[in-house]
Amino acid sequence: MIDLDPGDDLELLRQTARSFALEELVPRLRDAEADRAVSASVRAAFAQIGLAGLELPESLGGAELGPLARAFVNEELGAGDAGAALALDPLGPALYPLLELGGEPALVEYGLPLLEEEGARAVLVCDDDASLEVVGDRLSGWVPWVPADRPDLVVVLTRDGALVLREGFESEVLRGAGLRAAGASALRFDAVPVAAQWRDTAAAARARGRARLYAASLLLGVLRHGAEFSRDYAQQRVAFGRPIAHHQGLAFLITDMHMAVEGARLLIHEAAWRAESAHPFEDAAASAWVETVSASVLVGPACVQILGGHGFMQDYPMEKAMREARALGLWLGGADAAREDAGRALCAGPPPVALSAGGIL
Amino acid sequence: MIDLDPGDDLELLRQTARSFALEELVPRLRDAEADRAVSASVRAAFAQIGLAGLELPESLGGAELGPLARAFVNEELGAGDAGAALALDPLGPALYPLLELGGEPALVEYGLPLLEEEGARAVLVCDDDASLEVVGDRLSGWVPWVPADRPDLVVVLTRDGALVLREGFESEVLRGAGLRAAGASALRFDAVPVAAQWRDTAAAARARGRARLYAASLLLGVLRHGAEFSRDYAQQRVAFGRPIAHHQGLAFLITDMHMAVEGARLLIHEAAWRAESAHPFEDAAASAWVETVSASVLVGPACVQILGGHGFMQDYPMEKAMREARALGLWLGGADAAREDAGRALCAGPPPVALSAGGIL
Amino acid sequence: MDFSIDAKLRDRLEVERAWGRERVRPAGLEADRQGSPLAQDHPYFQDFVARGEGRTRWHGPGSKGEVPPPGVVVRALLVSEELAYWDRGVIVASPGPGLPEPNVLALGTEEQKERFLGPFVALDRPRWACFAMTEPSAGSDAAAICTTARKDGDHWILNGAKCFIGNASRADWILVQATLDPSKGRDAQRSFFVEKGTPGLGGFKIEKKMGLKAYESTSFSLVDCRVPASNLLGGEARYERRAGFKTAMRTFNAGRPVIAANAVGIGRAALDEALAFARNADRLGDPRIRDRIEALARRLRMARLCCLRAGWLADHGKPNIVEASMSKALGATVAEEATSLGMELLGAVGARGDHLIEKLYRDAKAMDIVEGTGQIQRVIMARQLVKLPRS
Amino acid sequence: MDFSIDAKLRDRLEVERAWGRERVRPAGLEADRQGSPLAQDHPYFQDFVARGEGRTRWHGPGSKGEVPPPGVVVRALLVSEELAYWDRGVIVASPGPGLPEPNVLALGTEEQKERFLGPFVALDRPRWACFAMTEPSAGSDAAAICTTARKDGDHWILNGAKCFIGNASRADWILVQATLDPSKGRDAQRSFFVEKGTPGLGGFKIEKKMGLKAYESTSFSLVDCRVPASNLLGGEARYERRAGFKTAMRTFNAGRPVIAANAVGIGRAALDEALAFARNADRLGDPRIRDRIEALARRLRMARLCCLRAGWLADHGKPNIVEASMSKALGATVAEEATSLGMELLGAVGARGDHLIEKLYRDAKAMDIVEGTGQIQRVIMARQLVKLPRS
Repeated sequence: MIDLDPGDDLELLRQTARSFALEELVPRLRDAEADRAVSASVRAAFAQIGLAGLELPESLGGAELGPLARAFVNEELGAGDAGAALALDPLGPALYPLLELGGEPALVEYGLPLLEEEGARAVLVCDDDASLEVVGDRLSGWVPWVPADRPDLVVVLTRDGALVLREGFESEVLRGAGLRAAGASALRFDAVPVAAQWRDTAAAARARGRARLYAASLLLGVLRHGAEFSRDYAQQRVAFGRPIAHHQGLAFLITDMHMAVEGARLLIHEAAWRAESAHPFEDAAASAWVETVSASVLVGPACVQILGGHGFMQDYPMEKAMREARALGLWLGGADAAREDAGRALCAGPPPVALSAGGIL
Repeated sequence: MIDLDPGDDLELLRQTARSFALEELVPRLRDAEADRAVSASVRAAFAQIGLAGLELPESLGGAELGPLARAFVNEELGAGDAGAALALDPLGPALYPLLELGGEPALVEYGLPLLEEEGARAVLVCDDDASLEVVGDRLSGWVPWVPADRPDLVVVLTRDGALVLREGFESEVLRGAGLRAAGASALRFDAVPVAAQWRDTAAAARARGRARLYAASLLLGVLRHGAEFSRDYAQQRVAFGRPIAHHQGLAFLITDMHMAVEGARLLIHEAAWRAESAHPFEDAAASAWVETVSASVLVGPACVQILGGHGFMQDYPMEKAMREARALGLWLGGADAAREDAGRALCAGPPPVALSAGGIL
Repeated sequence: MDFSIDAKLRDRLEVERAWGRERVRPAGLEADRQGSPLAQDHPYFQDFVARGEGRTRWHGPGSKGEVPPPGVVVRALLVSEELAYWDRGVIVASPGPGLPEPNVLALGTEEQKERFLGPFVALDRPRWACFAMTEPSAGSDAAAICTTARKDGDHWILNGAKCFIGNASRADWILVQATLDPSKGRDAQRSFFVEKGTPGLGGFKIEKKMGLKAYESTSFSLVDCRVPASNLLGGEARYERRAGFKTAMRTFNAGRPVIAANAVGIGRAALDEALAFARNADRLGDPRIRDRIEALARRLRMARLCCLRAGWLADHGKPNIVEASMSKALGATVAEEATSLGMELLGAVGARGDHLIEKLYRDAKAMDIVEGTGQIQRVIMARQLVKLPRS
Repeated sequence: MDFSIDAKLRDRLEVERAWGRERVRPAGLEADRQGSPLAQDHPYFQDFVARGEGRTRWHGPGSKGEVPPPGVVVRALLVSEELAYWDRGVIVASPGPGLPEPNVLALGTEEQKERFLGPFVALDRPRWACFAMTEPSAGSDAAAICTTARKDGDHWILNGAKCFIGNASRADWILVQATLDPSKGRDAQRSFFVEKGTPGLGGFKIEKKMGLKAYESTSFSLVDCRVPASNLLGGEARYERRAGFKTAMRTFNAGRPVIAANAVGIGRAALDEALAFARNADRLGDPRIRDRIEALARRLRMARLCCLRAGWLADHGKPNIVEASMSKALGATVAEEATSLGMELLGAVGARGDHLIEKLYRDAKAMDIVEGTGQIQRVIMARQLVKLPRS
């Protein structure tokens, strides 16, 4: 029966991630952005608290936690520094196609080597973003952006499967609109050899759903930080004789930002719970991602606006939050692809939000 | 060069229409709604001030005024009682296909007879709303709603032409969601003889554009009334120690409603000016209609909300404004068909809002 | 964390769904067509009572009402959503001790419970009771009511006017909120039982509404209306005890999530109708339509989750002021979006005035108004979130 | 009514368009790439001056500046929109007497015009001037500035800090707003010319911004900065005459429509780029894309009309307070919509950080902030529309 208490384990995990974000990521925001990387000390701290293997199988030395744990951790890391969070996670959402389609052997062969190499990165490419063509066992095409400088492994997720590239691709390093701590590059494939390939439409949809939850919870963290930072600011900053938060118009905007963040979180948690409970979750994950991106369209610019001129300057973190939010929302096919997936599923199926006889929400 | 002064003639026309609306329509709002008709005395008053032949050619005894005059008059009548405004205009936007495609002879043959018959009504049917099929010189099909009880003449506007039906169709009288003073019915055509038919894609597009401006300006009037009535109320009504309009949150909502109305009016006037000046105006008219319908989605419910419980009750006119606004927005293909037309045109043409070398805005 | 509902609730929802489909919606459509509330002797009410509904939770002397089982609020919200899906107006019209019951259970004397809830234990016929707070010039600002109560010997004399009071003209008794001194705000307010037929209680006027026509929203007046001293809710002793004490700040709210649940129900009905319409009209191939369906389903789901969160917090005795207001603000907004967008999707069919979505569009707007508009909810939230002063 | 523009303006716009395409946009992209303002000796500025721009409207003793021809505001707005289309940052960076000029023309003594505008008559080199109002703790609330001015013999001594001041470090002089008494609000405020190199003027820090990087937004401090008494704008006599009189309520505003016009220009650029991108990517067959293009074009058109209306009213000496604020609120909103939606339409390409729309997205946000956010504009409008009290 419905119970919104995360329980002790998730709560502890959240606190751990939050402390790490506040102590290690936040103080180095602008450094990581300038360096396009996180420092070795931050990496070490991250490894020490055990978040690095969050979703890896226990058999491979991981904590084997699921989508809810990921959602909790990513929100906290995103609230600290979303770019750094990506830089710290060698596999990122590329983990999901490996696990869902290739299983543990694929993870061992393609994933684990990256974990052992300092700063190595895999990237997930969704076919929505890219122009790709497979001929035989070779892939050609172009990916306009991945949030990594010169990735070491490329996992391509299509509607009916996934494939892995280990070498032979060219990276063009880009400035990046946001998430610069993670790096940014475009990829070009010129008949690159495909290292492995799997076909499984259902597993591909699961991998995509989990990747969307990964992105959504990271974005949620960015938005929460924007909403909370600007709210705190508005309670300190005085204009026209009182804290600006006490002008009702601004108070309402702050309220709306709060609602946007809270609403998106509920959708993310529900979808993650579904995934964790082996219920169908792909459409719920798509919708959670769409809603979080929608929330970012409000929260990103509003948190800058509340700080006025200060919001526009790099002395405060709100301009970064606005850029980060917009860039994250374009990741993994963005909201449009998710809207399309969720819309098709809803229109095909039974009434979409009934309290179904299946017994779950 | 840009000049937003309407000039003396339009200003006088506006004042005339406004006085009529305030003196004749507003006091009888609920009566007209219950009667599904305007009274003979109101008809007489309307005839007397000369608004009945507003756009008819002078040769046929009309004032031969153009789209700007229509926009000004319709806004005022819509602010009084949009349903009554329709009831008072025997031809309504059915005038436009007759004029644009059939010319004066068509108007004489099909339009004038209605002007001589007390309470006769023509209706315009856009193909977006209806399922219609012409076989030979017979029309079959179904129109879910027209804002008239048992119309006397049906003018059907398609993408490539227009046709006229004088007899043989069945009307099923409906309750109507709004605009009840005009009546409401569904029409069924069972191999009804087509009295006249014209093909001219450009003229059909002009007729559609003018019809959209007709509807948009009527809707604008409804919205203006809703915004102004609720604003006046909010300045009178006291809660928590002051007029509710002086709580900043509500003041901002009132401001937003004002902006929505003013913005829509500017688009309507510009499009009407284009039409009047023989510039291309069809896309501008479509966009003006879309914007006005969008404004109604804000203003209709908000004007009810500002009155709280009173807004929901028929003792005040806001619930009627909300229903009227929603019903009007569904007329003539609604916003979706206009969005489609405008979008296609914009995507086909040169950059859409440049200050073009053509020299008009 | 758990987002599932158990078999017991599932079964209950199935039962309510069948009842809703067979009885609630037809009754709602009938009332809407006739443009006035369902008559008191409408068979729906008879059958509602025969079904075992409309009774009090109070079970005789000493009872404080059934002890709520754990999770009762969440369960009630989901049932309430399901019933509102079929017709929210009919639900409000349904007989029972209704809105005032919780107050009577919490504050009433034993004698008052016996006298006023007693007839609702084993119903001989459909009976109504109602609570009268709102006045023509005091809606959201409940501190501003000006119906007065003046002590005169062993009676109270009430004078004032109330409006938008659900089921007032058919109620056996009305719990009337009045003030001993309008200048003193909430502290001077008291509730009084006023029985049907009491001299001075009259001027009933059933409002003509835009929607939710199945129940009566009624205005009435109290002109030198005398009620016995024993009709003061809680008795005088209670207020003497309390004198000088501020009532504890309430940290949770149960009413707003109910409205939110109703709104979600209305929105769901609109979504289902819109989807059915689009499917019949073969328009699901249009990405515009699919995007709208997706948006509504997503936002309804979100509104429902917000509502359940507010209820879950209440179930666990945790503060839910922000969450309750958020659920209400969001639910009402989403219901409006769903019905308005449903109308747009119907196109000209929506303007006919005979499609369910058109009725839902008129009904839904009330969800924004009752228990405080979105503006009021934001004020409540902002007091918590940024310590917005009470002006 | 007339919505056309005449041949003269059309020709002027063509000229500006060519200049914009060839010089303004490349300069803006260059500054954005380098992440810092264009250097003072950038060829763009040389050529700008060589083009005859950057000069004062003051034409020697007795002149009050060119007499504005009728329609000057509307014309200026359309030119401003066109230039902002190419790069709003570069426009702000451009040399000239800029923001303070109108104040100097309106309030300055003949001696002050000669001294401070004289060098801008026949330019020997690019020259800048600037106006310094904003302070770290006073943005929209201009009455709250706390830079002080104290009379000391025949000098004024200024102390305080200013921030976000355009072109401050390169300006020949800065018109500094200071107060004689921070407790007395606007009435106690005066403007002072502070020339480059004046001792006590320093601590220039060029801010790192999200966008609009082509011009410098600079903070600086005034530490016991002495300026001659003759540097008080308007001279002391002016304030003695005014003593006891309230300045007339200003019924029109010319600054906000300019920002609105800039915003429309930025939005137009985003729309054109988005449309070009969608066309190249062969995505115009998708109704979602077309709907977005339609929405942006429609709303940009509306924002432009609002802006022109505010300007037209000013041209005709009619009150335009509501319309000016509306144009600003709407223009900034539409620019944000256009650039944000443009980013969404680009998809992953938007995240690369090398597409013009990405730059426009960062630039556009400033349009909401300068001259007061949308919140402030609504306050200004509400004072007129519902007599919202001043706090």
